[in-house]
Amino acid sequence: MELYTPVLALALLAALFAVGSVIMSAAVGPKRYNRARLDSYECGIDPTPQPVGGGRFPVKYYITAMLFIVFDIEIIFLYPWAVHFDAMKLFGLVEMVIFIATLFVAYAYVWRRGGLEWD
Amino acid sequence: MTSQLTTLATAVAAEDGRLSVFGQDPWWLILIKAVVIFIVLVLLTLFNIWLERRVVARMQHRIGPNVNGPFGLLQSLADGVKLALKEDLIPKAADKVVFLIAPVLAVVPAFVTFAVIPFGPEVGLPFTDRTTPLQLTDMPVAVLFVMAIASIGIYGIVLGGWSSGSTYSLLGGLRSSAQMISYEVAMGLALVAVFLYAGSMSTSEIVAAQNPGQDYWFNVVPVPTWYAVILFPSFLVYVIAMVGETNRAPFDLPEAEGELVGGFHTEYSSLKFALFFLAEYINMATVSALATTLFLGGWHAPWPISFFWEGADSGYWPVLWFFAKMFVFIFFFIWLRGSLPRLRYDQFMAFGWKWLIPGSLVWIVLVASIRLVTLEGGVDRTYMYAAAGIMLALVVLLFFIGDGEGASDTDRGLATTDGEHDLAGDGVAADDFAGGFPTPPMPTGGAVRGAAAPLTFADRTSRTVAGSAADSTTTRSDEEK
Amino acid sequence: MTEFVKPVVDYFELAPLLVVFGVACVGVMIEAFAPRAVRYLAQVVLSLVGLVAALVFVVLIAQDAPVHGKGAARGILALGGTIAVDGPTLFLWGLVLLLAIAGLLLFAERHLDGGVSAFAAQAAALPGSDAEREASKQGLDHTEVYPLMMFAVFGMLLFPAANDLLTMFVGLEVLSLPLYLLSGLARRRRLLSQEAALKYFLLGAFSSGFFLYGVALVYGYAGSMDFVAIGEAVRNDAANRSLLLVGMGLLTVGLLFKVGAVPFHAWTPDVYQGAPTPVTAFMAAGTKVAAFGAILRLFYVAFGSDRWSWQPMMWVVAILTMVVGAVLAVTQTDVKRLLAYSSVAHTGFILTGVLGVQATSDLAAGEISALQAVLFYLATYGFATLGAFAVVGLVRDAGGEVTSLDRWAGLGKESPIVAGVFAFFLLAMAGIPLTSGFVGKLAVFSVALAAGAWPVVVVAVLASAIAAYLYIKVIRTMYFDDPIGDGPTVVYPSVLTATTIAVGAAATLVLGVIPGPLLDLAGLAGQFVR
Amino acid sequence: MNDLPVLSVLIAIPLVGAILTAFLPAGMARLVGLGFAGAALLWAAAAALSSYTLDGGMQLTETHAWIEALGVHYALGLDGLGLLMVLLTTVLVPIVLVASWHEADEAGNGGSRSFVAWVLALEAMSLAVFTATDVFLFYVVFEATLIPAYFLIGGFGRSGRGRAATKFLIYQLAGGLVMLASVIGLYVVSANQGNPSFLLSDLAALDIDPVTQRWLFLGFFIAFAIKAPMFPVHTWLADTTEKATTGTSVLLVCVLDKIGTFGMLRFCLGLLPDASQWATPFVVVLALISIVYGALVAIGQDDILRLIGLTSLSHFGFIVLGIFVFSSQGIAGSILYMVNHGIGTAALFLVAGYLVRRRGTASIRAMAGGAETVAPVLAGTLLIAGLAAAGLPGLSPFVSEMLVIIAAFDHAWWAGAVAVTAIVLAAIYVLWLYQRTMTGPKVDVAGPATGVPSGATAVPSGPTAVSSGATPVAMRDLDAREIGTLAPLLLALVLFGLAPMPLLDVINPHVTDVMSDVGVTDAPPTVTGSVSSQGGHP
Amino acid sequence: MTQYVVLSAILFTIGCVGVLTRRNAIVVFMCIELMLNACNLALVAFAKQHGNLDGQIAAFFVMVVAAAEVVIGLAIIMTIFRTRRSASVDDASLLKY
Repeated sequence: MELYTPVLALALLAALFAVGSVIMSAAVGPKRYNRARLDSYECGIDPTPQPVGGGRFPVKYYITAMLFIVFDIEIIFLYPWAVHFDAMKLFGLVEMVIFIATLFVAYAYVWRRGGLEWD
Repeated sequence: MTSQLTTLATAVAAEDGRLSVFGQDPWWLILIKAVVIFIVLVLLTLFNIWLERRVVARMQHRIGPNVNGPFGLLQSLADGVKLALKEDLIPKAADKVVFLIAPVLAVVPAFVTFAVIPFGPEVGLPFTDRTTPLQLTDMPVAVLFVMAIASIGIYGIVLGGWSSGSTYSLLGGLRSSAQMISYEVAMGLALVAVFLYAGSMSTSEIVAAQNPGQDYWFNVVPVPTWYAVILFPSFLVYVIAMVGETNRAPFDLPEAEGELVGGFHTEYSSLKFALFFLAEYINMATVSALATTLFLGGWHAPWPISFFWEGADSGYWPVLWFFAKMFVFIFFFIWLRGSLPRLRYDQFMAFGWKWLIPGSLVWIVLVASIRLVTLEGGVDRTYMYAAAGIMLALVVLLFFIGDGEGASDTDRGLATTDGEHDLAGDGVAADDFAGGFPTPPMPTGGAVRGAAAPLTFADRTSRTVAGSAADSTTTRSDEEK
Repeated sequence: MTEFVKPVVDYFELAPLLVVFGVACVGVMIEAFAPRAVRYLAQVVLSLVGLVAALVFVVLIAQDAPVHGKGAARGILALGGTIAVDGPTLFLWGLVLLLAIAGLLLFAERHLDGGVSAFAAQAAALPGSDAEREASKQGLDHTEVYPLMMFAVFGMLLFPAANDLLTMFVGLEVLSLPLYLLSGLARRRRLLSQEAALKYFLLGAFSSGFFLYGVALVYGYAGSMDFVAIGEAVRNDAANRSLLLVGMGLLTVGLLFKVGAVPFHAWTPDVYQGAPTPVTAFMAAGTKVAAFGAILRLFYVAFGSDRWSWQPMMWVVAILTMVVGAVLAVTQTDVKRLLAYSSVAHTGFILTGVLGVQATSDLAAGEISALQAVLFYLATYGFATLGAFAVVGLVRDAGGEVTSLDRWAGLGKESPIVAGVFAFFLLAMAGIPLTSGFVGKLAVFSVALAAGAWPVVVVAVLASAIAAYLYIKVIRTMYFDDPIGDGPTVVYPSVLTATTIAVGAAATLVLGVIPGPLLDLAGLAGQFVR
Repeated sequence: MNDLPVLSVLIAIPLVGAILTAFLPAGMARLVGLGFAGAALLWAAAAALSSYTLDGGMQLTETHAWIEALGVHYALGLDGLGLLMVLLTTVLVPIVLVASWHEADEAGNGGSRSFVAWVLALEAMSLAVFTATDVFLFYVVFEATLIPAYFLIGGFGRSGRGRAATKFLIYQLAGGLVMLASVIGLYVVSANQGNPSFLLSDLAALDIDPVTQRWLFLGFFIAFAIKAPMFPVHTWLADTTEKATTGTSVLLVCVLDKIGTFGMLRFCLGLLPDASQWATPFVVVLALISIVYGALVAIGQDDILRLIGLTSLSHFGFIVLGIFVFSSQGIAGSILYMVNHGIGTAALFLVAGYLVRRRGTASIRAMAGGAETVAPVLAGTLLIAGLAAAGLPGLSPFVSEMLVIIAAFDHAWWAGAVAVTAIVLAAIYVLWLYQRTMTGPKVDVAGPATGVPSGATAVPSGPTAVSSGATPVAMRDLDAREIGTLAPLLLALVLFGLAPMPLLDVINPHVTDVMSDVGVTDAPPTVTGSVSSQGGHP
Repeated sequence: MTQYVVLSAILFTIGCVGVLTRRNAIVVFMCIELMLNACNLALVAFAKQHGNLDGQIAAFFVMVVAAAEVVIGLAIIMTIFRTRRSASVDDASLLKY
């Protein structure tokens, strides 16, 4: 555990700094009310109204996120494998090749079905 | 599978012993280290900003900031002060709390990641008899830790973009998060090879693994031991990924001024903006430092210094080498920005997903096989062939896919509903201009958000740009499913 | 650093699993690369071949399953004890694969709905939107369902074979996730279908959460995921039992949800009704078989020596399930819902068999064992259900399938064959002699009674009486009531569905008249390897 | 004994017939069906005469393993009781077929083809029931009889038969399931004693502790009480007989219901004697209630078919009573009663059926009498059959009734006393029925006579009108076919009335077997004086 | 160790209650994920306690499964959402008897 306490210290420090500056910016900066300035910026014309909780956005991002999850999980498995590859030798290699190949199936599917296209 | 992993994990647990030098510091030492790192990072940022402006200016035959302080070194500090005195705006469309938290979320991880970066070897503290490594801390999964913390930073950006309640911010936030995660995958894959060779995920050990008892060809030329050399492809991928990860040019699409004004921090002002700025530059430093650690032998003195001067790797000198190497990367960042145009978003994503990731996957397999061969001189051939065969298959498959993209893909049957997508769809890999470069496709109906009507503002091209990206992606993906 | 021991992978014993999984992956590749025109055929053929091959492997393995250790168990513990390929496993594998083949035929059926399958033309297109109309005009459909189904089958194979909690959990998910998707892909009544998918998914994930926490607690109790080790720990009554009991309870919740036992049955009617009928048929049959296989293994191998703490719970659940299922089924007016509730009731009956376990020493020579009875019942139930749903798929009108019961009135006059077959399946479910259902009921009741669970048996008898009333009501509606208004027409199916129905009916009849061979087979399956 | 599987063949004949007729055109179906029924009758008779010997016990046994895993056997056997039942069945089926030659064709009915097929199926199943010596097999066929019966009731007869059929099936299934519990119970007991089996012979060898015995007994008894309707659970009977065609009713009441009493003898007494004795008082009371209640309700009935149905409730009361008084006389009487009741009630149903078809209504009030002048034969047969039912000396039921009543007196005076009252009541309902339907002013035209006393009361009898399209045939006397169906029955009534000895010869050995099972010993059943005075003993 | 288990139990309960009380499908779903993570915590804690690593490996697999669940679940929820513009589980009420 004590390996992580320094991290905590640093994090605390950083947090203090960040929060402090957020507060400071609120405190120090001048306050001149101006309706236009409080509107969200759209090149000076009236902003189009936003639905509550942000508008809807392209499904594309969702798909990207999905892919990210899949590959990130793969990485989770790759790391320990890599660290101890020397111990597992051939078996490890074969297993991982199979694993990656399996993953490629899904990957190829997504690719062919245009899951990776942005237009 | 299970039992296999069991042994792995036990091994991981067993490693704690090897990091015995860490976690011995008393609280005050920890505090000192933390403060030092903190200050170093802040100063580094200020310096980097200045450096960037100077270098870019020089590349563009300008002078750059030279008024405040010697060589204008204090310019960025002045900017900071100015920002602090700016009015602090919170748009009324914004989600107040999140809007305030977002910058904090962005900054804190940026700082924290530096906790595991080794600046140097174990050194004796002045005025005391205790020795301590020049590194805040280290852990068996240090690099994983870096990745994890770094990805927390993404929250800051997404939430910042979302909470601003403005379309630009939203799309900017989404874009940047999308590209960050995309390139994080590539980066993660690039690291695998390193772990494979180092046999550890702790930064200090990786550094150590890169600098065994150095031996030389003809007693002069060092046998390459840096992973940048022996794992060059990984290094390449990592460098590319790190640029994408930090949203730097040529991958700075989130704040693509032409499309998105300022991207996710469009609505931010004053110090909150400064925080995002800070975070970005610290991330830059972080990835550079990480690159140094993982690929350039960390704090070890580079050849020929190490050849001529034995003491180069002892005492506080290594800090010098470390920062020297780090600034190489930072300069590289600046250089890129100064010289390269910005990519188009689809090209950018396609590059990440269609080349970096599969490429590095194949590379991993390759490396593993090579490693295997080196480990046991004579391996059972048949297995080698099997592995090679599968690997080859993957490669072939990869290129087949790549080609199949341009060729008539049957699935375009879906897209035939409107030929334009057809073009755009195929165009990506085949030729980059089929989509109608540089103007993105016009809106094809479908809602951007909520039940809002299709956007038909003839006079507001910039809106339609932002909108059209949304439109077409929505409708397209609908068809794809 | 501990030395790495290379696990043994018994490729031969695992062949069925590998084949099915491989087929699924290849199926995905087909989706990716094959032109749309050939996909349907390719998928169907591939899946069929794969399933048959797997079945062949199962038979081969069964041919020379070694005697494991001492005693009745035959088979091996593959992959370092994570997967048990023993008699019961093989039996269940065979059963699941058979059901899967029959289900596949239903999936492939394209004759009923004017040349398109029962699956959505484009799942992503909004119901009623232009995109959807466009898609269905082009006659698109989702051939992805075949790989999905294959994955589900893979899960169904893995689930009952899992010999440690982790593998079982993975099997559970692999089995569930594709089904969540599949149940949302109906071509007609898409809102209903999507809703079914949502409910199934949310509740399913919820229950798997329970299961997982149960895994954690039992692991905390026994210090191992392995059933055998857990069994040991339970036998010598290791650490504090509270962990064990709570964990056992949570595991039970997760599993009972999968089999749709009261009080975790809420999803059953909705999903069965909303899902595309082929999926419903496949799911109703396959999931139950797999899940009960898992229940048997978990409770007999891991918790077998602690019968006294779970049997009472099972008593209550079984009684509740039978009564609630039967009573609610009576009130239904929709055929699919009705079958759903009756399947709940059947879950109760099977549970009656499950709790009829006794130590082998208590069994007289040649007396039927609980395992045997449950395996047999699963077989009978699976085929009857599959067939019944297949028949439901035939009764249609312009708007797709007609499932409201009152519109089935007079079906017997209009198309006596179909109505007759359906009636036959219903009689089987009611447990009328000379149908498989009867022998199944007899078997499970007798084991339960032998284990001294006479109250459960009494309730079971009453419940079957109620259920019988229900089925007879349906039969009467079909035969003795006059059709009201424009009755539905019976679409005569292609050979695919016809085969499925025929197989179901044949199995139901044969198992009813000469159940001996199958019962012996189930008996031959012997015990679980420990 | 020849190794020809006599009984299997006996069962197979009608079964094959059923399957065959199901695919034949209607006209042929009838003839073929009749042929098969006749064949079955001949085969049964031949078997009885050739290979059945009068020395008790199971004969003509066949035993084949069916489901080893459950210790189930396909085992058949014939004892005295079974023989009589088989003969009764095989006799009645052809008669029924002939009797309802045209009925099945009437509009709204399933057509004669399916009628014949179902009837034959029913016959096959019933034969199997009477010859099964494996409890599992027994249960299977016991339940299997329900399916043909269900379709016979639901498919043919008067409006509202659907409900009647369902009611019938529910009752029977419920009973069956309760019995299933007991069957399983038997199996488990046998398993616990080391030899899991369903064979009657094995089960009889078990020694079951009293408590278990009582539970098992309860299961069996409830099932059989529903089957042979007894007081609390009889309600399905009247509805069924009212709605179904008379042919169906005959098969139901005269064959199927016998399974109930048959089962009581074979299982309750045979396997669970102690429990049976334990339950005796209870059962006897129920039986008495059935006797009186059935008779009383019968008197009040307006629908003639309902009436007959209820009379047999009373009769079954007698049978059960006889069985549960545990004396040779009683049991012998009961068995005899089963045969006689089969014959007599069949005749009664058939006559009534003919009458109803002529009148176009089953409502006695609507018939408004006056038939005897027009149709003397019909009237005569009705009278004979009715008096038989009432137990007139000289007609066979009298003998059995006497035996039972005497046995009842031996058992307990009050039982006998109550039973005797039934005779009086029976006389009342029979004679009153006759008077109301036959005597009175001549009625020449069909349908409800003009000038019905209180025509308003005729209205409620509307629903009981003959099913759609059956325009009442003109009021004429019985034709040859109808007489042909009745003649053998009436003949039998008279014959066995005068000389019951042949039957008793078959019965007695069986009775001694039963008694030995039960463990009660008394004087071997002597035919009571009244019978011998009929010249029974040569 | 126990405090970790207790914590995980608390988290699990929170998630459970959330599932039962919240109406927004997404939130329900998040609660389910919370439950899964609670399980992970418990698994890892027990792994530490027993000194073997089955628990940690299980945690790995659970992560994978959770990811798969996320992917599929979001897909389903999104379909419904796009159809009826609401993620409330109460609105999904076509299926009743």
